[in-house]
Amino acid sequence: MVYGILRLINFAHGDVFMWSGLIMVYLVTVLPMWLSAIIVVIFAVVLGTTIEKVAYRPLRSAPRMSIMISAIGVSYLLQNFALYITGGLTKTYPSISWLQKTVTIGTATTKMVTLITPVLTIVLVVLLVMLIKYTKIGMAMRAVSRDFETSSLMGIDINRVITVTFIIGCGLASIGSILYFSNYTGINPMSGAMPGLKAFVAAVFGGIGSIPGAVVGAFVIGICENLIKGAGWTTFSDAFTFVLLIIILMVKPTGLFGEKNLDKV
Amino acid sequence: MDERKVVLKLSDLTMQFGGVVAVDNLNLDVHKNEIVGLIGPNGAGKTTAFNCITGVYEPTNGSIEINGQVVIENYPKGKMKDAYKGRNQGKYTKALTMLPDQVTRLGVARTFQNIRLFKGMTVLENVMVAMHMNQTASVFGATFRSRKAREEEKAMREKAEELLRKVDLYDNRDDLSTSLPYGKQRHLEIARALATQPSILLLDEPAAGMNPQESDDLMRFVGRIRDEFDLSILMIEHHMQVVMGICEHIYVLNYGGQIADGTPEEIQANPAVIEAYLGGDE
Amino acid sequence: MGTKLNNKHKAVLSVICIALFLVLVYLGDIMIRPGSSMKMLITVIEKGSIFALVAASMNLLNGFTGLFSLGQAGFMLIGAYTYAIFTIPAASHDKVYQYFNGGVIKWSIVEILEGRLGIVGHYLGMFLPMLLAGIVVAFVGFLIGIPVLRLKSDYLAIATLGFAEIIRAFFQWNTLGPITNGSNVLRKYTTYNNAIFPVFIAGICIAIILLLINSTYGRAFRAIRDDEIAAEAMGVNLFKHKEMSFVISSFFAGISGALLAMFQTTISATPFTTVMTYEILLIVVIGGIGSITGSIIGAFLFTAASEWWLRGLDAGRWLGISSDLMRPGFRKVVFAILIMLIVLFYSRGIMGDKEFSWDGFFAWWKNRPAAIKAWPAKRRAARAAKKEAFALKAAARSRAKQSKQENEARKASGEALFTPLPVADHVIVFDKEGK
Amino acid sequence: MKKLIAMMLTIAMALTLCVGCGGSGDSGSGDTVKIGVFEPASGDNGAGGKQETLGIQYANKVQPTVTIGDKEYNVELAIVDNESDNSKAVTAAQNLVSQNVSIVLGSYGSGVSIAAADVFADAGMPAVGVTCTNPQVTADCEQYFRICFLDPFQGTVLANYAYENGMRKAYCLSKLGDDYSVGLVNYFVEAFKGLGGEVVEEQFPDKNSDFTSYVANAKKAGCDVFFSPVSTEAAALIIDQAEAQSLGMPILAGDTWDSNVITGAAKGKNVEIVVTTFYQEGGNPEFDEGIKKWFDEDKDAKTNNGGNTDLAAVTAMGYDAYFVALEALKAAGSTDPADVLAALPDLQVSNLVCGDVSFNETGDANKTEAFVKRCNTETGQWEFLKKQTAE
Repeated sequence: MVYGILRLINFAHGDVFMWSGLIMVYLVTVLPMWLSAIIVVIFAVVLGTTIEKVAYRPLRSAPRMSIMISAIGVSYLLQNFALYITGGLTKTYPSISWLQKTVTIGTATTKMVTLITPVLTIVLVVLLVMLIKYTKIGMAMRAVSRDFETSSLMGIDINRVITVTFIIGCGLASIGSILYFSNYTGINPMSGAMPGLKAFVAAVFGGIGSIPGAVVGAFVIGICENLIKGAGWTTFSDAFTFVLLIIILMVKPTGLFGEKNLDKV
Repeated sequence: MDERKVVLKLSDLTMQFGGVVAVDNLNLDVHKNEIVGLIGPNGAGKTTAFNCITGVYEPTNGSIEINGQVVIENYPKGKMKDAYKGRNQGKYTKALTMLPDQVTRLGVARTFQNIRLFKGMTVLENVMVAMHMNQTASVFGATFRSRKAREEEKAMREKAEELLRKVDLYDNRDDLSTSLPYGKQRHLEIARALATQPSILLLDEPAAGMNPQESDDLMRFVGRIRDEFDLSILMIEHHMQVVMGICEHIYVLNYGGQIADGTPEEIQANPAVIEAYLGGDE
Repeated sequence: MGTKLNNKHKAVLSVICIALFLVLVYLGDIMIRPGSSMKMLITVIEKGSIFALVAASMNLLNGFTGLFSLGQAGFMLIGAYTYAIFTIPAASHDKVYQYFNGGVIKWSIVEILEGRLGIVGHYLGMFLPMLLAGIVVAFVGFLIGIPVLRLKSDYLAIATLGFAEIIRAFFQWNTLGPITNGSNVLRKYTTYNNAIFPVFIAGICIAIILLLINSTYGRAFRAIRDDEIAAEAMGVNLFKHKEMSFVISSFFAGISGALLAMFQTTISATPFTTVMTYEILLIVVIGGIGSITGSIIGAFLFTAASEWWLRGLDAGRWLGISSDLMRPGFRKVVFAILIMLIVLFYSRGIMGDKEFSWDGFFAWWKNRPAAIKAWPAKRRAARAAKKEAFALKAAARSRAKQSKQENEARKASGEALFTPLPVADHVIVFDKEGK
Repeated sequence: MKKLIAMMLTIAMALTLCVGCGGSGDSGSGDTVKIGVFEPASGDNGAGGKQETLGIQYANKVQPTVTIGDKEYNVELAIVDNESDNSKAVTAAQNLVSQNVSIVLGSYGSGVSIAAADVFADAGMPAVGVTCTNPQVTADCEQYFRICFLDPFQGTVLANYAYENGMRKAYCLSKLGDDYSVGLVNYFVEAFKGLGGEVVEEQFPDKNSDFTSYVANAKKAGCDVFFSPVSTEAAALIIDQAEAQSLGMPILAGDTWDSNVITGAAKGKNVEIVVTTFYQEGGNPEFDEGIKKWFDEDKDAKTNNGGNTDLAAVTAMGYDAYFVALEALKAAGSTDPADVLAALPDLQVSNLVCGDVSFNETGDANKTEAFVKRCNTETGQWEFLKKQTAE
């Protein structure tokens, strides 16, 4: 979503994801589980919007490269600040009982969370698509993602729309972090980098600007990666994600569902 | 009819985007040293025709001949085969396409409806970029300033300065192209097109946004460069006094269709044209 | 000195400065005792010059041709490995390739040439593999360019980033161990012994890049950056020129990879991650996108700041201030904040897109005192302008609110909001006077 | 506004420049001798590096002075972060050299130590490896010594332990690009095959977080031991997946797993973890209790130790390394690096926490056995198992 509207690769997204996990670890020692979960979502939203206000808004008219650098700078800052605060040691994510119960289906044993995540993702995505399609703010978002200047001429308050986008984007990221970290319970300041990059690869793979596309892209990449690992080519599992991306970009330059925009001469 | 050689010939040129036929079966000839006008209300498909000629778009059907040789030809393929709304389906069989820079190499230069100068470069550099395709030095030669490269560079610089003198932009040759006033930027774009040593010049609304005085000067300027550079010119223009004043032959497009063509006098009297422009009296 | 120097003067002046700098570096490296803290200056100059070269090569791509590529770390990796593989002395092959019984390539170019040509052979033995490194990377760049260069800016960035990751995984692959030593460290290859070597090589390469940019091909690249469609219409073959810029940039990235290998004396594939590409990108942006001199200054500043000046922050004592806040890791936090400040307030970078020129320098020097005197006045003017803009905005907002209320009132009283346009009954065609 | 920021930046830069070169001016009364601490404080091994530095800092608190020749010296630590990255390690090492330290204690992680070996060699600066176990660190570099055992030794010890406990098929998982885990797996495989065991080898890419397929592959291959000497952040994820998919075989690992991150991750999970390491809590009660008290007092130290007072072996080794350095300074009778370098080869240091230290001709420590310990998943503490030798 953020990329569709701002045309900005938000490198800091992975780190907001990591920070929500980290805050959860600290909160859970003091508060009950469900309360800390809510606070984590609020925290991610606040962090996301402050990043947008501080790092991206002043650069709205700057060349594309410096917005990109500002995103990298924020990601650099979040990672190093986490390293400085936590001393860099891997923290174990608090176990949310009903999420981490081991459950066996046929021969494979896995955690409950691996079953819940796909279901919850699809529900959230459906909600999101409905929001985009049928609400006023959704229409405003689509307008802004199509053309920046004209939508501001049409009286849409660009800043409000972008803030809402970040609220939704970071909110979903923190929910994602709860699911992700209860499956992989080790968190350290660097654990946000790879998920962030893969999320972007999935979005590009699925087609820029199309939310269902991003979800399908993510599923495809996730499944293929584990197939590759299962087939014994483990050394290349991460590299494989990029091979997949590059092949798709060659065949269909705007991703699976992205619409082809003909630049007018 | 005109006995001079046909340098540019469009036959049944059709361009369809999805369901919309932007250019519908356009047939147009430009003879040697002729100035041809292409007029029509906004959205009539004039610039789309230009983009087909210069290879930016692939036409859906029809062919384009430059100096008697068919360079671009296409017929409805794949999904377009049954979605095609234009005429003469099946008349064309070959699928010839050309990249814009190949078309320019054939001697067809163009300007743009909204000015597309190179923002980060000076006036002189803008013109010298257009000469890049004609110089023969390799990248190593150019980098290490081989004798041939240095000579070509000097020749390019002199020719560019001479061109700038023609459009009296010589004295601000080192200013950034964006710092020029609007009219001057139009002239610079024409000078840059001339730098590719074209034989055919496509002008896309050169007099747009100009007051009558400036468009008069432009009219005379186009006439002058036609003779001096032995050009044939195809021009899209809305200023009627420029079109009527200088064009020897005029084609009128409306909603992509070709509704009339002839000398300026014929066009002014042609009822279909008047109706298209001013709306018929119910 | 306000007069305009003609070109010959300027050329002489710059040659003198560069020569002076080179001599200083050469003497500095010999004379400074290892213990003294100025030795750090030499190390920073060495590393700075290497990163200046790779930043210039990335700037050639991003800043001058508008191709947004994030593959620089992958290219440096190939360059470093190509150089190292061919210059490990035959004797120490078994020690270096310990798990792959000495590796496949047992000889080293340096030794072969040194045997025949003595000292000249030694340096030739170092130049050849470095050139080979450049050529190998240029070839890989050529191959990668074919599929990748058709993509638009963000997709190109991600595709090249992807290729860099693939290259890194490829070089760490165990089955390739006999050649690349897999995940283990490559070391013991011949390196330079004086700091002048990387500075000199980097200087020559950057000079070549500058010559290229000011040539007709450089103009074609800049045309592609400014407006692809217009460039194509002016006869510039997009794919050929993009491919050329990509290959040349990869060539110089390969050379800088070889130089980095020499600087580090040991290389493994691990540090060549996307983080390194981001750092190079930071150098380019801090220096100024589209300015080679900017990249050079950016490289030296970046290396000095992160590796030397801010070191105190980790050790608890910096500029005399010592606080327990300065635990290990604090340096990187401060560095991240510094980068953010520079990008936010100085987004055009130090040099913007202007190159260093003597006229520019003298002009800047001449009116600097005037600029300082005028500074307070300028600040007051800026503050007044801001206050006024703020007032305007507030007025606009209140007017909008007020008109909204009026509409509400009018709607409440049942009046139609929009009055329909009057329909003209007669249209006069404005004909040209005096025809 | 922009001009103001720019002005501030340039002033800050200029100030640091002069301090940068005046760095060698030392404060404090009396003569001071500086010991370089060359450790990662960020990057992948940042956590381990910080714990090692803690050991050195604690030792400095316990013994802040040393008498060299006849004069009393204050010992000052010059800490430098090599960011566990070879390209940064060179500048970090050069920075230490230019702060004219007399001896360097370094580094957690063999890659950066090897990278710095040449810088120390050029400057004739003696360096003592604390926990880097890759043989290449000291191989043909006379300036580099080491107080811990080597990978070949540790690999053989692990193979002996596995074989003696009836394990015949080992699943070895190392991290792509990490020369420590690849090296240790190589030596383990060599020794284990030598004893007649069978081996399945796999590697995972850097920053990988999903180990489900590796655990599944190990079970599918029917192995009876899961050997993965990788860094702590990967270890925590492996333990978690092992429990989720009930791995059903013991996990064996080297010294990097000996940290409170592992006990925290394994607490309350049915996983069997056995680790070889340099030191086990309880080996020297007086030291254990002293350092735990210090953790409670010093808030920063506690955060760097991961927020609790469990003791990591690397901290104990850091503590020993500091005293080895003091002994070397005493034996050399001067703070000049060259003299210290001359004194090191025939140095004998006894009554240290992790056992006596003496160096062989290549500069490695003569170590005959390693501690083997098991993670008690109920209490979440390490339990001493036995001392395993390399025969």
